Amino acid sequence: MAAVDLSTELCGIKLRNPTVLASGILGTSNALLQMVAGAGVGAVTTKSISLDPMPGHNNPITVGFEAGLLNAVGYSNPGLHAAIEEFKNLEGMGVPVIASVIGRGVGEFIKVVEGLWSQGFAAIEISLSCPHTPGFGMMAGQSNPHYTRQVVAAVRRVTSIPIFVKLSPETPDIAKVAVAAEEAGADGITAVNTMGPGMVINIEARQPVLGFKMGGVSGPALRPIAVRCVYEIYKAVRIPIIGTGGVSTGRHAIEMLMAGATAVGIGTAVCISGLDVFSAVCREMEEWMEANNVSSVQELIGTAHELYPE
Amino acid sequence: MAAVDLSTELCGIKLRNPTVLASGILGTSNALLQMVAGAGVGAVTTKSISLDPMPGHNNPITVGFEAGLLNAVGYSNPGLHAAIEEFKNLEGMGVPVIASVIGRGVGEFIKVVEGLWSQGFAAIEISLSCPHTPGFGMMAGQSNPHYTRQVVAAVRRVTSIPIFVKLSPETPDIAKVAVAAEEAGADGITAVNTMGPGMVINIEARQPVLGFKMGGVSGPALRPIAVRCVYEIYKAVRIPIIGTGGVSTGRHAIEMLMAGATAVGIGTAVCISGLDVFSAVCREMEEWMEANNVSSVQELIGTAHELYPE
Amino acid sequence: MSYTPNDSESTFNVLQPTIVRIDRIVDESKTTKSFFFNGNIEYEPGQFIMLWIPGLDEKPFSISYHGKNFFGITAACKGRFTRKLHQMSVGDILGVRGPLGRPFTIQKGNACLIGGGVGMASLATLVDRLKRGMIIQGAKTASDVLFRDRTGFSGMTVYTEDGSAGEIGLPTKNLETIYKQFGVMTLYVCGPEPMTHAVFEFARRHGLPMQASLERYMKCGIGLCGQCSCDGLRMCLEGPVVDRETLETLSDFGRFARLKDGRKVAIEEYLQVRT
Amino acid sequence: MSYTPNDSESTFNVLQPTIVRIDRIVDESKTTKSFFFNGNIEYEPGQFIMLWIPGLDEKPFSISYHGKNFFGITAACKGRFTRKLHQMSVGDILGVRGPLGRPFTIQKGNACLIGGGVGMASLATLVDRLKRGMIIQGAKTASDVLFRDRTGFSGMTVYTEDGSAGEIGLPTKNLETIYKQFGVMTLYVCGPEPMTHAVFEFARRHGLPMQASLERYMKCGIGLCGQCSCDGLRMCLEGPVVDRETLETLSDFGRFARLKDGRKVAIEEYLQVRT
Ligand SMILES: Cc1cc2nc3c(=O)[nH]c(=O)nc-3n(C[C@H](O)[C@H](O)[C@H](O)COP(=O)(O)OP(=O)(O)OC[C@H]3O[C@@H](n4cnc5c(N)ncnc54)[C@H](O)[C@@H]3O)c2cc1C
Ligand SMILES: Cc1cc2nc3c(=O)[nH]c(=O)nc-3n(C[C@H](O)[C@H](O)[C@H](O)COP(=O)(O)OP(=O)(O)OC[C@H]3O[C@@H](n4cnc5c(N)ncnc54)[C@H](O)[C@@H]3O)c2cc1C
Ligand SMILES: Cc1cc2nc3c(=O)[nH]c(=O)nc-3n(C[C@H](O)[C@H](O)[C@H](O)COP(=O)(O)O)c2cc1C
Ligand SMILES: Cc1cc2nc3c(=O)[nH]c(=O)nc-3n(C[C@H](O)[C@H](O)[C@H](O)COP(=O)(O)O)c2cc1C
Ligand code: FES
Ligand code: FES
Repeated sequence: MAAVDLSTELCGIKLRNPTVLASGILGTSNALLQMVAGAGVGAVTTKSISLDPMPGHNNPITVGFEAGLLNAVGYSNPGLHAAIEEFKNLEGMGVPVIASVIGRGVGEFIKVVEGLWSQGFAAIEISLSCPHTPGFGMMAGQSNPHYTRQVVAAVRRVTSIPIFVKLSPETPDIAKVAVAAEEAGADGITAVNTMGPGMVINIEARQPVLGFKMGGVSGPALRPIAVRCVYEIYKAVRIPIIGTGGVSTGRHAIEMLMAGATAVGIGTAVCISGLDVFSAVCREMEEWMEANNVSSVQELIGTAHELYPE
Repeated sequence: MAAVDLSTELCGIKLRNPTVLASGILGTSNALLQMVAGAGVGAVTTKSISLDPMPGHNNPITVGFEAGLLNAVGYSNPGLHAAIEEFKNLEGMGVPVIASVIGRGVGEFIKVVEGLWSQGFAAIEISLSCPHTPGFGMMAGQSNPHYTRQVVAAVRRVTSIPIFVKLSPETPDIAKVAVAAEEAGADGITAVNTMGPGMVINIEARQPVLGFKMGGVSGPALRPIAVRCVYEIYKAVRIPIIGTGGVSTGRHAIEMLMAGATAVGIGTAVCISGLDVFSAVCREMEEWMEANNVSSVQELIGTAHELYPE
Repeated sequence: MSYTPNDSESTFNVLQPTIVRIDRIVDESKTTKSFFFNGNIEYEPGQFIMLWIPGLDEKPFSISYHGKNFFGITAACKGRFTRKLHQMSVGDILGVRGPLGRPFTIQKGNACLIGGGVGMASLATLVDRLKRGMIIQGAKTASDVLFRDRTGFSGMTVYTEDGSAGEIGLPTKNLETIYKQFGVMTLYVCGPEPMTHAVFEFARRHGLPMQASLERYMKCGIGLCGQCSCDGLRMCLEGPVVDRETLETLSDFGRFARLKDGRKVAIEEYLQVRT
Repeated sequence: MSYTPNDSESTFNVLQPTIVRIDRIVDESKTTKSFFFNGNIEYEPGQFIMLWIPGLDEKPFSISYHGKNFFGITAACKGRFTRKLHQMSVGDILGVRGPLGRPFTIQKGNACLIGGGVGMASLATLVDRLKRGMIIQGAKTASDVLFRDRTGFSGMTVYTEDGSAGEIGLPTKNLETIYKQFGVMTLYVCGPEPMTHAVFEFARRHGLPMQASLERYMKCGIGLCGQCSCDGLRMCLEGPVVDRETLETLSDFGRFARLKDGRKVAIEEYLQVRT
């Protein structure tokens, strides 16, 4: 059969394959994004950018457990001004670059997006969903339909590039938030951020390991939750979804696509399996697609919603 | 040093060790509970009992993934009348038996508790937290402070035995619900039920595996979330907690105790490791306690809340 | 047991269905078909698999044909699930979870295999394995008889309720005579529970070793939900094959079984319920 | 890498701290102490560990003593973390995550080890391993000199800024002379980045092989957060030891480093910041 076509399209953004580097993993500098681009990813996302520099939480910021990873980075980032300096010449990257943006309020979101969007980013990702940083995301109640509508509408007015909204798996009715985002003008949804928070206690020390005591859970533990979120969002909206959470193999990526994702975010697996994870996932997808007579990614998206056998 | 004392006490109920069979695992008959009692558990919980018989969801009702298990049993149970017939002579069990109770509304909870409580149960566990059964738990919005207060107050009036309230890890502010339960007269908290729901799609079939498509996530994936919930509840209430979620080793049990649990529920591990899991967990706890000069379970409860180094 | 890595489609496991394609369909009798699949499943006679029709349901079946790179099941058409199964065609897909449960323990000496109805399916691979012993099949009518031309079954004695094939009557009819002729033998039994119970009483009378496969309503199949319990035993884990000593301790045996909702009803009622 | 089973307290891994008890504390100099622990950690010279003071913070340190069932670190007292560490006593507990990062690759032929300040700690196990080569240490004053009496260090040349011990000046002072005398040698370097940069320029001038350990602010230590980047390399994963060829490609080397919040500042500013 003809070669398999892994390319996909996110609201007009062409991706050579559906893998996307998730925000917060390696996305601190142009040079690191470049390295990931070289490893065969379809698109990359920057570490979330806030108006002011944030030192983040004290170490440890990550801790592993038998089924995944906890992190409480605390959105450490050098702030808008430094980000403008850092993320330049994005065309040279060879893959689309998505800017992840956070804010303590609508005003901050607007300022950061105003400052950033014309740097050459392919899209803005508005993260409303971190579970472990006071003032932001879940800890500020940002992941609800009302707030989502407000932020997206406001940001919509200051940029003409596509807007993605990144949601938390802890949102009680995630599809409603996605609908609010779509109605307010978002071009896509990223689902999901880390879940929890969770906690790992070292029993010899009798202390939570993370500097912030609790942190968002990512990796294998998160995967079925992320798949269900994507499935529910796909039923509710028409805009594309970047399905993110626990993906580390081609089979996982295909599962996300079948649930309704148009592209697949990968974060934690970059650390556990190394940068090769992107090309490995693509190779495994190709192999499966060839064996199952599927010639393009388009033929997979949302297929788990069709009733079987007829 | 002297032998380690594993016994613990849940609002007056004496347990020979802190392990408790979680609800919904094997708890369908007296004979099965007896078998678990024989395996060395500290206390057992029945499968949740509703007023009317419930067939539950179609198969598959469980599906494993790389980091745990999903289930969508759908609260299948023979109903109150059959339960009264089934659960008799509980004194002969040798360990305390907790009756798990569910209802579609306060009225149903009252009827079931009225019918059951004097059968010889050590306590009633009110489950407000299943994520995959329409009309019950999360799908009926039962896991919030207001509803919790109502149900507990109502049930409190019809029984004199201890009442535990079982909470969902998906509850946005779980400590608040625990406080509501305590204020309304609950004697303890069971934390947590399964999380999610999650979904596993079989990509060759392009279909969700579970009969109900989605199901609650238990096992390793849930563990850090459960530990965090127990930690937060312990800070907020004075009643004891049965810490449940992903426990399969003595170290896990000790972590739960340090987070604030007085006893430790075990469910999924019974299937993965077999019935020996209860005695294995106890043996591993003893070994650790001896090596670390801890002579009783009491010395462990809540210790992760104390500041280190001083 | 460990959690399933969802990373392979080709290894069978108990926590997640593995997809197989129907390779061949054979009509075994008027109401019974065999379905063949490619794949290498480790299976011992007496164990079972959970068969998934995606989007519909998942039900327990014995493996009735077992080779190095193929296996087959033999299903009677009873209700919603098996009706759908009987409508399926070569090339259609199904999910398989297993192998599950405890198999027959093969004993030395004389063997007597007694199957009733589609219970014969469970004994078929045991016939292949044993290559010895007496085979007795009970069926309703001639058109229900299974495996008559199958290799290794040439010596099979058939009993039908209406006498349309073999001898008229139940397959337990001549057990005393057989015992007088052959003496001590191990009884391997799978069929409707009243039949199994009759064999059990015969075996107990003579102190004969016996192993029987009991059918209970299966859900998880991995010992978790407690649905399949017969007294304190889970038929998906400590069964479905149990020996005579165990049968003696089971007060439910021959008398009660649990419906899908867990209600314990008389075995006759259980066998009539359609889901 | 695979996820950590939280099931053992005795195996060191990179995802979760393993608790060790302080076994012995040795004053190495006025401002520097070594802390010894029981435990068998697989460690190659040049790698590092993350040391956790429960409830406080976690910071990177080299292993400066390494045996079959013990290891030690040598820490200067700088800020909040190392102050607390210096106050700790025998019997107190700490967490260890590691080993992390890329070690020195041992080359054949002449070797020259150049350490500045507590950078000497990272070279110490390399000295143990190489059992050959020249050792050069740079220190502020006589009371800062490390490992003077340690086995294997007898031939060490010391330079102090004030001349209170050894020769006055920087440890890079006589490199040209040494090169004229000994010819080709591999340079192993760990110290303040300006010193490392000076050695690098010398090495480049003469085309000498060189390996240097670079310090960057470490958070996750496992290549996830991107905090420790020096250009496109993560110093926790592709470093901290890099060779001369790599140094040549790093525009940040000797010039910029990232603060805890990720802001890129001049290396001099970075070295002054207290957290
Ligand atoms: C260990 C075991 C091995 C089996 N092997 C075979 C076999 O090789 N060939 C074969 O034809 N049948 C076998 N069965 C029976 C088979 O599972 C049922 O025939 C099938 O489930 C009927 O489904 P249905 O929807 O067509 O009929 P339904 O109308 O749902 O039920 C008909 C009858 O099948 C039984 N049944 C239904 N669902 C289940 C279930 N989930 N678990 C157990 N029993 C159920 C009940 O007795 C019921 O009365 C086996 C059963 C068990 C427990
Ligand atoms: C690979 C590596 C190996 C090291 N080995 C040793 C060693 O063997 N002995 C030793 O004494 N020191 C070593 N250090 C430096 C050590 O990590 C710092 O001295 C220590 O973190 C200071 O913490 P503080 O709170 O006491 O001081 P602070 O006031 O926090 O900081 C003092 C200086 O230490 C450095 N620093 C602080 N936090 C970190 C961090 N998280 N990651 C990296 N650098 C940091 C910065 O340069 C800072 O300017 C090493 C650093 C790295 C990167
Ligand atoms: C160390 C780490 C840092 C993260 N930082 C961010 C962040 O800054 N912004 C954000 O939107 N998500 C952040 N995330 C969430 C990831 O982008 C991703 O949504 C999540 O980890 C699930 O995907 P995974 O299981 O593939 O890691 C972070 C995750 C990790 C593990
Ligand atoms: C198959 C299965 C059935 C369950 N049924 C119930 C139930 O009926 N009532 C209830 O309160 N919890 C039920 N639970 C939740 C468990 O009691 C427990 O809270 C949860 O599984 C987390 O613990 P674990 O990780 O040790 O399994 C069920 C869990 C499983 C896996
Ligand atoms: S079918 Fe669930 S325990 Fe046997
Ligand atoms: S410290 Fe996080 S990538 Fe190096």
